Amino acid sequence: MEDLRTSTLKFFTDQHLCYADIVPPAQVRARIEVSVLSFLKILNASNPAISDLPLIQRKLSNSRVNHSLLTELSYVFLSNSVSIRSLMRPNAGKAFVRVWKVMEMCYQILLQEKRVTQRELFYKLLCDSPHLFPSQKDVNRTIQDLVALLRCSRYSLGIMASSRGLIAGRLIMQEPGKEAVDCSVCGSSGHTISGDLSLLDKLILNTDARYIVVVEKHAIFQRLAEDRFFNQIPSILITAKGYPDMATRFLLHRISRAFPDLPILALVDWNPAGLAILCTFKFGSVGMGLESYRYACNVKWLGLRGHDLPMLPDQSFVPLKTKDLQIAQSLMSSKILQENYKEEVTLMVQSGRRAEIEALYFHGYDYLGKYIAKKIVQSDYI
Amino acid sequence: MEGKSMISESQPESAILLTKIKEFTRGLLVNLSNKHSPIILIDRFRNHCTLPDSICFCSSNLPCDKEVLTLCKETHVHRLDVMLRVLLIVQKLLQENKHSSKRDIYYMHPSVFLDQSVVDHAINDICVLMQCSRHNLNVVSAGNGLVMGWIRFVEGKKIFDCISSPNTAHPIPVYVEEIKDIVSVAQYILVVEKESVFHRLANDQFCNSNHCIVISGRGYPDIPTRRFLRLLVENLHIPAYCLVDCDPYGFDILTTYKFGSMQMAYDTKHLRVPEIYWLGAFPSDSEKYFVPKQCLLPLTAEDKRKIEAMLLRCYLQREVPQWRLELKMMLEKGVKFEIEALSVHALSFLTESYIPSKLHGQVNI
Amino acid sequence: MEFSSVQKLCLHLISSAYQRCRLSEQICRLSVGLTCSSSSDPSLKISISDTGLGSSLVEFQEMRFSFANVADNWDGMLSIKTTSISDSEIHNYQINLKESGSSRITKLPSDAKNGAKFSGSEVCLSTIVNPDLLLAEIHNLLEKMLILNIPNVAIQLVAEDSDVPESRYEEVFLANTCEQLPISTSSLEHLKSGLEDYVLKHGNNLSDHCTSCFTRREEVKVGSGVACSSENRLHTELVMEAVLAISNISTQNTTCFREYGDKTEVLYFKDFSPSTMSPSSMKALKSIDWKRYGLHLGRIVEQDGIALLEWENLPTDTHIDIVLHSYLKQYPTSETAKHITGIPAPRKRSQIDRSLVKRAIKFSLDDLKAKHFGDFLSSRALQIRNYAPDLAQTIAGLIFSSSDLNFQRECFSLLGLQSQDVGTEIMENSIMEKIVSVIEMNDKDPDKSKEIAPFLFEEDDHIQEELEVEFQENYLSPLDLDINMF
Amino acid sequence: MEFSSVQKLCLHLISSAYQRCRLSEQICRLSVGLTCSSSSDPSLKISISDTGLGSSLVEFQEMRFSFANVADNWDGMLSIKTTSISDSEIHNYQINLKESGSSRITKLPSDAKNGAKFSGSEVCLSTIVNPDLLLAEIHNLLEKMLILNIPNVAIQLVAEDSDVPESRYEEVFLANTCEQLPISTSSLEHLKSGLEDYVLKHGNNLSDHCTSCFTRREEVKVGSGVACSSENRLHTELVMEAVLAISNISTQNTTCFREYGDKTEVLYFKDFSPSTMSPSSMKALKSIDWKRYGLHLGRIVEQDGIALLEWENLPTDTHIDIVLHSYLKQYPTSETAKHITGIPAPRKRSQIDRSLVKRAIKFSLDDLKAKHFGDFLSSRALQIRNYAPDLAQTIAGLIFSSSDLNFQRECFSLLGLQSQDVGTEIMENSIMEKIVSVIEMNDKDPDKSKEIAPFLFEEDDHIQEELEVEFQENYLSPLDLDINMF
Ligand SMILES: [Mg+2]
Ligand SMILES: [Mg+2]
Repeated sequence: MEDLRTSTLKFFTDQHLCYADIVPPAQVRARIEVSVLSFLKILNASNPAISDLPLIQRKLSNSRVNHSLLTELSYVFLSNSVSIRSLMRPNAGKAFVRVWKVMEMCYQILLQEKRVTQRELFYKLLCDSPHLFPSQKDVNRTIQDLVALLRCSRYSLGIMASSRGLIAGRLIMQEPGKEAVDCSVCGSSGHTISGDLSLLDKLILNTDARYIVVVEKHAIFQRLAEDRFFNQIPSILITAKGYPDMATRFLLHRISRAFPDLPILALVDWNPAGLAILCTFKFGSVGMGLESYRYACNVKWLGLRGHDLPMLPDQSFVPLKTKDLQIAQSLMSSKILQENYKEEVTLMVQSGRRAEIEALYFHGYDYLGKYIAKKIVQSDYI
Repeated sequence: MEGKSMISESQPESAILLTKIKEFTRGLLVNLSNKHSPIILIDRFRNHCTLPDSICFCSSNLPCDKEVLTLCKETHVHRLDVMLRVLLIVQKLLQENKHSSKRDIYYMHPSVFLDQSVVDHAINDICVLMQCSRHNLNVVSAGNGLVMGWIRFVEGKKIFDCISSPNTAHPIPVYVEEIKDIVSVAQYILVVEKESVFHRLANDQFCNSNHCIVISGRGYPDIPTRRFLRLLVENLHIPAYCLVDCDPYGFDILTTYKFGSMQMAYDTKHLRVPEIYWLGAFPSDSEKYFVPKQCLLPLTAEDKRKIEAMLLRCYLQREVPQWRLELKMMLEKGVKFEIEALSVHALSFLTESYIPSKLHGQVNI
Repeated sequence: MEFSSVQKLCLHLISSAYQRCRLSEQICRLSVGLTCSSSSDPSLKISISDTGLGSSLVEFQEMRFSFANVADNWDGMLSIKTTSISDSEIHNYQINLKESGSSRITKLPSDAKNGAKFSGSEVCLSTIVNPDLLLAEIHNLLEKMLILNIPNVAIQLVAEDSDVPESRYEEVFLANTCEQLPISTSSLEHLKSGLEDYVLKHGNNLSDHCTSCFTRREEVKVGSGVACSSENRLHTELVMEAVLAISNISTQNTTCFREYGDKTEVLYFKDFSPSTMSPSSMKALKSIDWKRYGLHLGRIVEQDGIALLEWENLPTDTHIDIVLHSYLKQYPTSETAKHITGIPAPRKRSQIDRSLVKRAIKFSLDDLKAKHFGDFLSSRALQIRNYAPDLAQTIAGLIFSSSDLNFQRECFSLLGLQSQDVGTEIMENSIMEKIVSVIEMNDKDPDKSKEIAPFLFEEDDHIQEELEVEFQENYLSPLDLDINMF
Repeated sequence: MEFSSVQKLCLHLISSAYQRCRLSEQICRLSVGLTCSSSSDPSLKISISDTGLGSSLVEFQEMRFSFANVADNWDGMLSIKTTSISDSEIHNYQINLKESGSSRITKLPSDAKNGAKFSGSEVCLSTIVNPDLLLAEIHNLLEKMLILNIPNVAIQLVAEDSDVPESRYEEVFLANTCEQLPISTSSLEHLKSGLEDYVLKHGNNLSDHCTSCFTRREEVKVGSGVACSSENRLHTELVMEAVLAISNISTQNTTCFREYGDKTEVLYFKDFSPSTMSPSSMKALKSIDWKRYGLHLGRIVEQDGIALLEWENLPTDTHIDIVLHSYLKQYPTSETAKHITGIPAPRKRSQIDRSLVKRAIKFSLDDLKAKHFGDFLSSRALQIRNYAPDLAQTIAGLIFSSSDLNFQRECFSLLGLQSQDVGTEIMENSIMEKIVSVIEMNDKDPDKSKEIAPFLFEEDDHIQEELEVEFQENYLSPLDLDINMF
């Protein structure tokens, strides 16, 4: 216990990057205890004070882009500029107390070895101190604060993360001491990715796949799984049903670390949101805070891309909406986006249209698989 | 259309349907060749009405009405156009033994379909015309449901071995008709409205102490979830209890499980689970279980409107008058609360107190 | 009947002579002669002679000439010779239209017929007018009359300067120069044929049919209709005949043009004479449901006393011609014309006119639509027809994508397609044609299509509403959102 | 100096005599005598005698009496006897204030002092006024003067009707009746003590301290402050002393009341005399940041020439008293008073006043806050302090819910709690007290609290600290549309 504590005293000082890690409950508890002791020490010092809480800023201005030349891996990260929660600052006292309140709740949850949903946490806090937590939003924001303070993931704080992710294909996952799960015999529904990050962390992975295909949409995933696409092209299919959750990104990252030679290829709609989803897998996002960028993966863009459009029927295009244009705008202004991605966005905006992956079905349901296979074989990804 | 099918029961469902589709197509051609406008009659079903007196046949599974589509009205022709396009897709699906989601179908001609609801409507029309269920068309929902507990079954080749870790969530299989070899030692089925409650129970290791099956449809249940639940109830002959939020949406979800939805009324007989009991949360639970005041949220105008509309549903009065009384009480109290509100005193309140007290005290209706 | 110019008087006299010819039901000749002697006499001799029924003095008694407006270029004297088939002599009169009272008519000594059986009249007058202008007006009148296409009247127009031997101008106007209709043909048929000729000559802009625009007479689509007043007292019946012609005018040839461009001149005849249109008929034109035939009437303008219809969606080189002819079925003989009580009062007639015009044109449009299948569809049918390619494509898809060869074969035979080599396109076209024809057929009788109610039973609005609400199957309550997301 | 009534003149004469006593720095007596003889003479004899410095004629030369406003109840004659310590005789004068010019002062024969060393003056006049009203006004003045609490002056007020032996009224006004301050005490201390007495007597509503409200003198919380003008030419310095007293008045006792209720009467002295407040000082009162001390000033009203402050959040039985005293540090002797150039011009003085009032009151508030720890916190600190129970409860909760006994023990020892038997409440209170005290300490010196508080954890040196206002965070980046997804 004692040595844990001394080690955690420095748990953030040696980093240039700031990130929240998955930390075992005992260590999270120790970090909280250190916080309490530190608070009391400063409160009881000869020159007593109420210590400010240094939080890593979750703002774009504090984000940096890392381009690694060697690994082609780029990611967004938060630098260690700090925003402060101070009791003494005007109008900030509430936020300060909230952090402690949530810390207490999480501490108790960790002690009980339970997990809660953010909604449950909200209700508990609403019941306990309604004046501090009038809405779920306040709880969510404070949890982010706590993550930024303790530099551990939400999951480590005992907050339940349900995953929307699915995986299928030539991957065998084995929880130590349990029966192995063969993801190639899981039907069209695939295998659910657990929200239990530590379980994912423990998985023993095995694959003979040559590619990982990240699919934006559940339905496309289902189609490919039903067609057993992964047997035509030895691959692993993964989807987060839209914007990726932590667990899905975590598992993808784990697989890519375990098998660094497998290219990760993304199949997304030809619209700004599709690219944004790809980018979240690829770079992480600032809004996900400190938990985000650690799981950046070198995802390549397989399709749909501008040069695929001629094969799509005219009727499958729909005009861009305002929201699309907004996303396009912010993608264009992003520092991290590579040029050939930006060109695609420009093309979307210029054409004023968008198309969904499903448009490929115009050529029959089996066309999708052929399309991906052809692209993979021709290394047609960017 | 005229000409009912004369297909023997031994044929697989998809072959029967393909024949029906062919007959439909042939019928169209015959009409056209004779220079007659095809006349397509579509039965209309409903699962409830708002007749104050209970002299209605909403529960009889009989159509309440018919729609007639001809080539004489533009809206009809558009509907027919959409229907035929969907039918073409369905025929391909059935022939190739593939499955597709409503969304997939929509995206194949987005500019013609204009909206997902148009496709949904056409799919329903086809089901009514072909006298089949949606899954017979090989149109499946992307499954949203979750299951855990004391059950093991096989879907196609995949084994769903929930028993080996009864507190782990598994997706409810999309191809319910392919489920076989159901093995269960569960004593009851617990249906929870929301995923978060499901995970709460999982986290509390609920199934360790309770031999049951827990199912969540994550909000309004999709078809596979409802069919799966029905399959379990029919096969296992164990009671099913439903735990929903104490708000109008929760109640509506409850009725969807028990009576089916209006949208799928034509197929209600395959989707509803009339045996289901309402476990909670009742409006009266807020006092019984000491839900703190600040967790009781006032009903919005929209909530009240929804409750008032639901109170008129004929099946409530006819089949579950007690549910109706509780719903009325919700309106009278003017507040709603979520399941989570019950857990504010202790995280495992649901597992340790609430559900057991409801089950053993027979406090369910 | 009052005339304000010698020209108008002449036109009236010609028209009267024409009616006498028409009514005789024998082959008749109407000759109009204009003779001047440029060197000796400034006045023009006008003679209008016909071999029709003899004329009665009543015709002339009612004629008035308004002095004030007329230059003193005419003495007001008409010389009239007339005899009817039953008369034994030829009567001679002189009438001074500038006078009134009993002194205006002078009976002159008769000429003997010597037992010859013939009838006819000749009216002569002498006046100082511009012979060229008069000739043009008479020519115009006679050409319009030709539209009526009365088969038993041949008209000869002769003009000459007796002092200049080469000056003689002569033209003969004969009905049906191109198409010989049997004499017994109805007046409507004659009118149709007359309008056809008119259209083929680009509205008399050409002296003969335009061969560059029309290789066959059938290229002009013609529809006709008759409406009769149902009030049939005293055996007089008001008849309205309408003929509509649709034609294409080549824009390449400069001689191919119509005087009023894209607009439709509505030719109007009353009692077998060209006439201006009555306001009631104009209203009738406005109230017709043109859209039922895929036509979009813009506005009706009046120009030179002529009603012109402007269309909104007409293809540029398409032209529509309309002729209307309103007459009493039992046209009174000249003797009784003004005394028959069965002739409706003017006010009444205008009401009747209005409904007759509407009906006659509707009938002619229906006729047109019936004859030219697939054209003149209602806007509604046109919209529905837009779906035909899609429907055909999908149905063909259903057939072609079927794995059941027997089914395919059956479908081919149902469509009357022989071989199985037919490609998708042929199949699609075949189905589309059939769909289109059903749609067109349904459009023919718009009233009938209303018979099929959209719902067999009463529609339940409440249910419909709830259906829409419930369409979002996987509805998430707002509170569920962030939980499920995390 | 012009007077419009005999009463005002009398008050001025008393005040002048008081100043002479004060400046003598010896124990002096000031006697005011009002004598009438109700049976024989309607006039009242007023005599004001003091043992202070001798008076100079200059004092009287500038006095004017405005005739117009005054009833003819006084002849304008003042008799003056005066001698200073160095004089060998007592000077006698007679001044007619109703006259002007050189004739107004008449020097009368002096009295010999016979070598005696004393100083003093006596001014007498005789007038027809209501003795009771005058007595009340003088009484009031003297009581107010008492607030200044000048220790070396004893005042005696005697009134009697020489015809009525029992009518004699006598009162002695002595500074510091309750508390003996050493003579050397600063004038501010005297003022404080004087205000305390004033408050303890419920603003002179009682003749003595209210024992039901105040068992101890310390129950009145008093803060004081001095501000001096920095312009210190010619050794004259403008001084502003301010004293604030906060007291509670029991609402049970009917004798316990304050004349202006909850409002604060600002007692104002100028050059050791009661005075009305200058507008500049009023403005100064308005501009003070009362909220920094948890006070919410409503408005300032003027009533009877007195400035009254209305408070917004004051507890009902709490009363605030303020006294301000503005004077020149080197008060000129009467001889030189008008001629010293160092006295600021009125306009200038008002500006200086304003800043002095502001500073003096601020100092006194700071003093009050410093002496009464935890009171007079700024609104901000009060707000922050509201969080203390929550925070304390949370941290105590964290400690108590821990299963780690070492951790708990360490926490106890940090908090200085000995035994482990301490319950949650004791722990919570201990933490809360400490938190509160930090909050209060930080509030004492608002400028100091801007120093960065220590971080909970040591951080890198190159922290780019960014001050952030709550709720502006959660900026969404393009790639962050998924912020809620996790
Ligand atoms: Mg998309
Ligand atoms: Mg809910």
